[in-house]
Amino acid sequence: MLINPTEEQEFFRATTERFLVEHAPPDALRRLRDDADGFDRDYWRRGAELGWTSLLVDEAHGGGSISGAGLVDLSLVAYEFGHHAAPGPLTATNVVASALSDRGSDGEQAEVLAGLLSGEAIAAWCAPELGARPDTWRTAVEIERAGDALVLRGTVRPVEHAGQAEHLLVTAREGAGLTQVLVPAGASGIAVETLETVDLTRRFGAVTFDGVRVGADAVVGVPGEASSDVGRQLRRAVTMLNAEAVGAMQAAFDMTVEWSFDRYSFGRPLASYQALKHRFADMMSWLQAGHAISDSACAAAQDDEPNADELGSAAKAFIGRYGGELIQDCVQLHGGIGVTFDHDLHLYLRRLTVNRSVAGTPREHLRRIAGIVEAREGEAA
Amino acid sequence: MLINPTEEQEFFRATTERFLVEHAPPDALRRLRDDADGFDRDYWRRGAELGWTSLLVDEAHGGGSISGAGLVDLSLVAYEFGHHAAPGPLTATNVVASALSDRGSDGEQAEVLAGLLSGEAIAAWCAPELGARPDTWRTAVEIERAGDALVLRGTVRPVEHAGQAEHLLVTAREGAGLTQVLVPAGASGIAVETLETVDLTRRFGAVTFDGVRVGADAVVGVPGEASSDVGRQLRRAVTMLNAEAVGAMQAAFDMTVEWSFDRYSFGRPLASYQALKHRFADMMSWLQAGHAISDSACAAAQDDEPNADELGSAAKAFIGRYGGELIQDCVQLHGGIGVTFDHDLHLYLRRLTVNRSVAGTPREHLRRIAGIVEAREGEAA
Amino acid sequence: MSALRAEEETETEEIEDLESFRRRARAFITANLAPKTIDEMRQDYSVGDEEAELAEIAHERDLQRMIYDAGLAGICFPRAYGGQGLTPAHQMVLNEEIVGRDFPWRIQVPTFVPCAAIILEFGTEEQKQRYLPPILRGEELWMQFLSEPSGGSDVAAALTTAVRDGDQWVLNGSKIWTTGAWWSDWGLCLARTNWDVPKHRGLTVFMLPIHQPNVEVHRIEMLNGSREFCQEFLTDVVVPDSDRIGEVDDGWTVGTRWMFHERMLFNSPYASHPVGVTHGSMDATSVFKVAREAGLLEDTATQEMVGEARMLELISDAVGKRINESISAGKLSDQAAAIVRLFKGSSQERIRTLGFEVAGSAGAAWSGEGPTTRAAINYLIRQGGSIGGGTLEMARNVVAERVLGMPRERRLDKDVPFRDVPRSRSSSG
Amino acid sequence: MSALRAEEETETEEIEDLESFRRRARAFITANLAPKTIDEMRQDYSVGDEEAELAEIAHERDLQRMIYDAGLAGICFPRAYGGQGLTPAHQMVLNEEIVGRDFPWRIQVPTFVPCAAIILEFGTEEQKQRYLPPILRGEELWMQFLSEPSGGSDVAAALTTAVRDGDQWVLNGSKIWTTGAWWSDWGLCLARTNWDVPKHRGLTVFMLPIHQPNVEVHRIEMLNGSREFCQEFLTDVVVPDSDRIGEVDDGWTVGTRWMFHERMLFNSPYASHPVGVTHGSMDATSVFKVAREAGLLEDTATQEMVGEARMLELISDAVGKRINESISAGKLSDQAAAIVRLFKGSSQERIRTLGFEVAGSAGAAWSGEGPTTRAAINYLIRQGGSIGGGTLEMARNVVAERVLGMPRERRLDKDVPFRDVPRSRSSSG
Repeated sequence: MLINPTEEQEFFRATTERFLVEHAPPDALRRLRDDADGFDRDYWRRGAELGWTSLLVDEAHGGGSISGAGLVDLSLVAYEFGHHAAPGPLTATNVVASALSDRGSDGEQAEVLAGLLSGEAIAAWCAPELGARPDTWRTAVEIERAGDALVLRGTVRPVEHAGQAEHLLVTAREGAGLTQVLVPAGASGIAVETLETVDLTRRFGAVTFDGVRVGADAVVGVPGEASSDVGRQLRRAVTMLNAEAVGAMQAAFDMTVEWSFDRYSFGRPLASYQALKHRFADMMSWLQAGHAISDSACAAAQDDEPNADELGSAAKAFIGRYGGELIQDCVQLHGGIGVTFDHDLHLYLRRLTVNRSVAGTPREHLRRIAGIVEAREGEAA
Repeated sequence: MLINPTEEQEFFRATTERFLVEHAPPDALRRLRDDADGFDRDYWRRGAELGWTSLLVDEAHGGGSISGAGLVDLSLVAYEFGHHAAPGPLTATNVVASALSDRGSDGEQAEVLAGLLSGEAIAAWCAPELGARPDTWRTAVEIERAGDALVLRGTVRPVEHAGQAEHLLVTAREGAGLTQVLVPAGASGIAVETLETVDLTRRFGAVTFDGVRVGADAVVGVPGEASSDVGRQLRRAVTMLNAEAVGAMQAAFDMTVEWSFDRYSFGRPLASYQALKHRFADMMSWLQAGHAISDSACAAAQDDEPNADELGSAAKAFIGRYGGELIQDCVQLHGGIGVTFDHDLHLYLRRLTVNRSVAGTPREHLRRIAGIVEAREGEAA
Repeated sequence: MSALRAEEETETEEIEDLESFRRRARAFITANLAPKTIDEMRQDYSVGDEEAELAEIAHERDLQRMIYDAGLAGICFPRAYGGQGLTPAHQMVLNEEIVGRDFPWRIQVPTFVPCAAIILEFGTEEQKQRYLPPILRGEELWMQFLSEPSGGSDVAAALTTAVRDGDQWVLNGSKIWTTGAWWSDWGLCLARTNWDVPKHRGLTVFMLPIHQPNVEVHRIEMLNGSREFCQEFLTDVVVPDSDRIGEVDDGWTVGTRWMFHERMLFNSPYASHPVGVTHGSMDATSVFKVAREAGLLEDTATQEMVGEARMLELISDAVGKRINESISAGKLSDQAAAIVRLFKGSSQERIRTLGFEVAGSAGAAWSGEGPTTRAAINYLIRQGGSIGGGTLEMARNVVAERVLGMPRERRLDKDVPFRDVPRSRSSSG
Repeated sequence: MSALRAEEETETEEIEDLESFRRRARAFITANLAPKTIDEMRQDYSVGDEEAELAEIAHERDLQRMIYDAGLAGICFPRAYGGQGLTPAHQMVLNEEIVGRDFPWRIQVPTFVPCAAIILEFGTEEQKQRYLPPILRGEELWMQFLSEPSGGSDVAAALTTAVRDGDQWVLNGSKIWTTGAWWSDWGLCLARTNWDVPKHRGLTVFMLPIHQPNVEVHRIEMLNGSREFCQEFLTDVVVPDSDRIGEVDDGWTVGTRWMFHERMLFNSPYASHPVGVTHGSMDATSVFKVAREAGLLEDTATQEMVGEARMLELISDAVGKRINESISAGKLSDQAAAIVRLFKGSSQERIRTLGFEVAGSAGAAWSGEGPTTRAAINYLIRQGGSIGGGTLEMARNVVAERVLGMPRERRLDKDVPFRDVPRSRSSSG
């Protein structure tokens, strides 16, 4: 969370905050557990009106940022999403919209982009898994050429909101390289298996492409050369997931600090027990570290700086691990009610837990950092 | 440390304890830092008279246990060694002596064994490294046959007291199997590179065999079939190293508990600060767990029970990791003097640190446990 | 006092020798109790749907009745109250004989221990005559109305109030963390009868039927979907003074023994428990199964995590055994049981974290049942095992203060009228 | 007060503008200070043998004298005392210009900060005239006689006693953790002058020469072999009252500012410090080098450890920056600096542990110099960084109490005559 946002950024953030307080209160989130989609389309459209979908999109395509640094602006929305465990396909829609704005944007893809911007449609990001190096990827989807057409085969999992999205941005292996294509979710040959998850409002699916045919105009970017595009998309996804997770950490921490002042045991507030005070101190250091690395990584990703991948992976790994420990310790300090469904704490634990596990787990990102260090030391040597 | 030792065992332990209190006080240990051998031969001979070298050796060969369970008896000595960070080649000499008692013991090897028993000579155990499975080993030493003679080539490191030992028990690869041979340290073709270590009284070397020739009578056990012998030797070594480490943990813990009662800060003893009390509670649980798993693993190794390898590895990994954390936290609670050479605490940290790293690191033993689980589940499935 | 009489009573008679008892027990068990594996038993502990759970309970009531009719119920309860007037040694024999057999698990705790044990220890002759036989026949199941939303670890800080009204009492307040109160019959309830004396000196214990209009039972959903725990709201619940157990305002004398029996759990001679069956296992092999499902058995980082989980499981068993031995050998005070609690609790946290780490991205979204599913759910409710049955924080206090003898924490609830003791602002949770 | 006068004094004159100052500084530096890399600087900090260290010090004294003659010493010290009477902005320019150059590191801390800063703030006109110029000329190096063996984190609990004897004082006691006292000239010493008032109200600060028969300097060997720290034994050390700084029994007023300047360290405008040079770096790449030496770069478990070390290093930098920004933005109190202390300390512990884990069996016994050697030694002295410069425990207290506003720990040394405050039984260490 920015220390010194501009007035415009602060107004923008506060607007989203007010909106979420009103439209995504904890009880509503608990009810959404039983909702097939996990979010309400009208809610999403109204969010889009607030700017949730346009910040990474070029003005020429109907988008626009608040401060000139769209990803930084978006991180404020993501933070509020985490802070309220809010519903909605924020990450995937923005990643796909930005990809279309960067690379696609002509003809049909322009219409798709317009739909995403308005909130009429949402997109799923069928991303590959991380490889050992920042620029290597693992995907089980293959592309074959059949004349002008491209034929997709393979399965991607887990894909967020695969079952709700109108459009899928798929990364597939084509020969030695990677190609990205935008596929209508309804295209024949696509099967989505619904997965279970710990988050109450997010939905995941395993998407299987069984000989799905698309035209050459479905390609986003340069065929066979999508690797760096994927890297950029991942940096943006990771930035949003991290900001969300830090918002969730902050909410759980604040809730627990307040609890420690209100809750008495043996005639003393919990906050007066040094063993707990020291744990709060550790948690505070993890929380501040989460803010710190999330924002530095965001700034680096905003400008695609050389250290953006390393910082992003450090943030993803740290926030996933220490954020999990932080919220779990908040649960512990709450005692029994902390593990009940009627309490709000688990809403943040669920959000953080899912964010930790998608777009690269902490372990995968740690290995990625090691790869970056090795590459750098290799040059140095 | 046994909860209910027999009277004989308790007398035996107490005798060793008294001896070490008198002959291995902390200041003497600090002085031994500059001693080439790290221990005094006469001290070792007198220890041998107390029974330090004979417990794993068959009575027929001049050995004998206190309770009928020699390894359990020996664990009491090892515990006291750790508890006083005592000098002397306890582990290697006993491992080699037991190997000779089990397998060798005729002709020349009988004389060697007699020398080890009396404390006149000491032996080094040039053990292989752990493989992925309990019965697989990695060694860089190869044996070639040249007529009746065996020719050894390769390097082993680190080998404890390689530079002080009169005899080396070497495990070498012979074709598909492993063969163990007893080699005089003075044999031509043997070079020992002195290594540095963190322990003040133990010495390590890297032993290189450059075409060392020995006769067939140098073989200990069955040529090519030493794998299970090595396993047994490792179990015994691990048992002693664990008992030592637990002794070191106990000494550091007791010293620090006392300190916490004596030391005042802001008018209160450290022991009255809840944050520290809770850390002492955790340390106490690790200490008791160390005692518990060390003793169960020892009992299992005593009778070579089927679960002896798994328990031994669990003990080695746990005591290495948590024992290190325990003593490091003792250092932290002591503050500045805890990291000074004149204080005694580091004597135990050094002992534990070395024990943690030899005969399989925690990481190697954890992988070994995984291998055992996989094998078991494989059968189950 | 009355418990004492019961003892004598049994003394006067001839006690069945252990071997003939074993034969008798074995004959009944082989003939009447179906074989059941430990895993099947564990299943029973996590029954999902209501129907099935109620059927389970009905089944257990029937089993208990059969056991009663066979003269094998309440081994250490005096015959005068429907028990067998036998010794803990006989109970141990029974515990050995029921291994691998169907058995009424649920009604052992808390019905027999601590509830029936408390009634036996503090009940009047009339109370014991009235309440113990139906328990032993499986007709009446009991719950402990002990913890309160406001209380947390501090059970003696009960706010539930009992006001005397002639020869009866009127109770108001709320109790929580009762297991299966919705299918139980009676509650043993700790209530405050005097606010003008220090915390421990104004408590009294009552017995009350759960199924009555003035007791509202609310089932609590836990993060793993379990709904075993309940919260009760007591509104003007009337209890005749004859259903008060122990003296007025002396409830903590009862409470202390209550805690003791609760800690004893399955080690108590008043409950039956198959030898060797441990509850809430660490289940380290599930970490291995997750790794296998993820195809990571050759990944060294994963191997170290699988090994760590198994290591912690093995050591948890070892430390449990050692501490028990140390206590019986008099090397450690029985407060040292908190060391086991602490080590096992922390280890389970770690093992659950390892399982989730190994699951990787499948921990966020998975299909179907299986090890990975359990890994994700277990991570979500990771702290459950470090809270229920006494928090790890309380265990650490006990180890530091009672085992290591370090200075006790300052308490602001001593020697002050309870009404003046600072209390939680919100009494929620 | 007198510090104020110095300020005014500088106000009255015309201040050299930053650009001409930069040109002047750069001209001198390029002409006189040899290029020196950060690694070479770090080397300087761990000089092993005595000869070399003394040569280092002599060299630094010469450098300082050159800087003084060039009119670049004591940028923010008034000209009246040999300084330049310039602003923190000028100091920052100098800090930028000396990057990559040889420079007198050692005498920045503690000679300039906190010692000279304290003399400037609390010294009499005479004291400032006497003591500041020789410091700025590199002629007299200072040490802080602050910590005591008995004191630990509680520096105000000083036992070193000063007894008045006419117009002089007689000091007895022991001080510890002074860096390089054996080659320093003067000590700034906190002593107890009144045992009959509460802890903070009976302290006084004195200045005394280290090289005198009544001060015995003992060098302390640390676990990594370093002998940079010393302990001093003061026996009937006579100090004229004119060398007392601040009022009698009011030493804690000085002490509080002393602590402040000490925390400021290289951020202080009174010391010079090349921009971007961090001290006691995490050195995560050494973990990578150990892994490479062990041939484990392809081992996934090792990769995760290398990644974790680098992760913690990156985040330590980020959290340091963020907390500083938050403090300057007024979002956090300046007590929040303890958060950085806590995070960096814990991270360094972890990184050192990772380095040792990766080293494997080579961590027990190794040959020659190299990353593995350092890994083993760094593990042995792992806690050093979590103790020196304020323990992590104190940092946690500050974060909980001063940043989160949680209730303060109870102190038994308040409002009691210090002689009645319970003290450590053994005052060793």
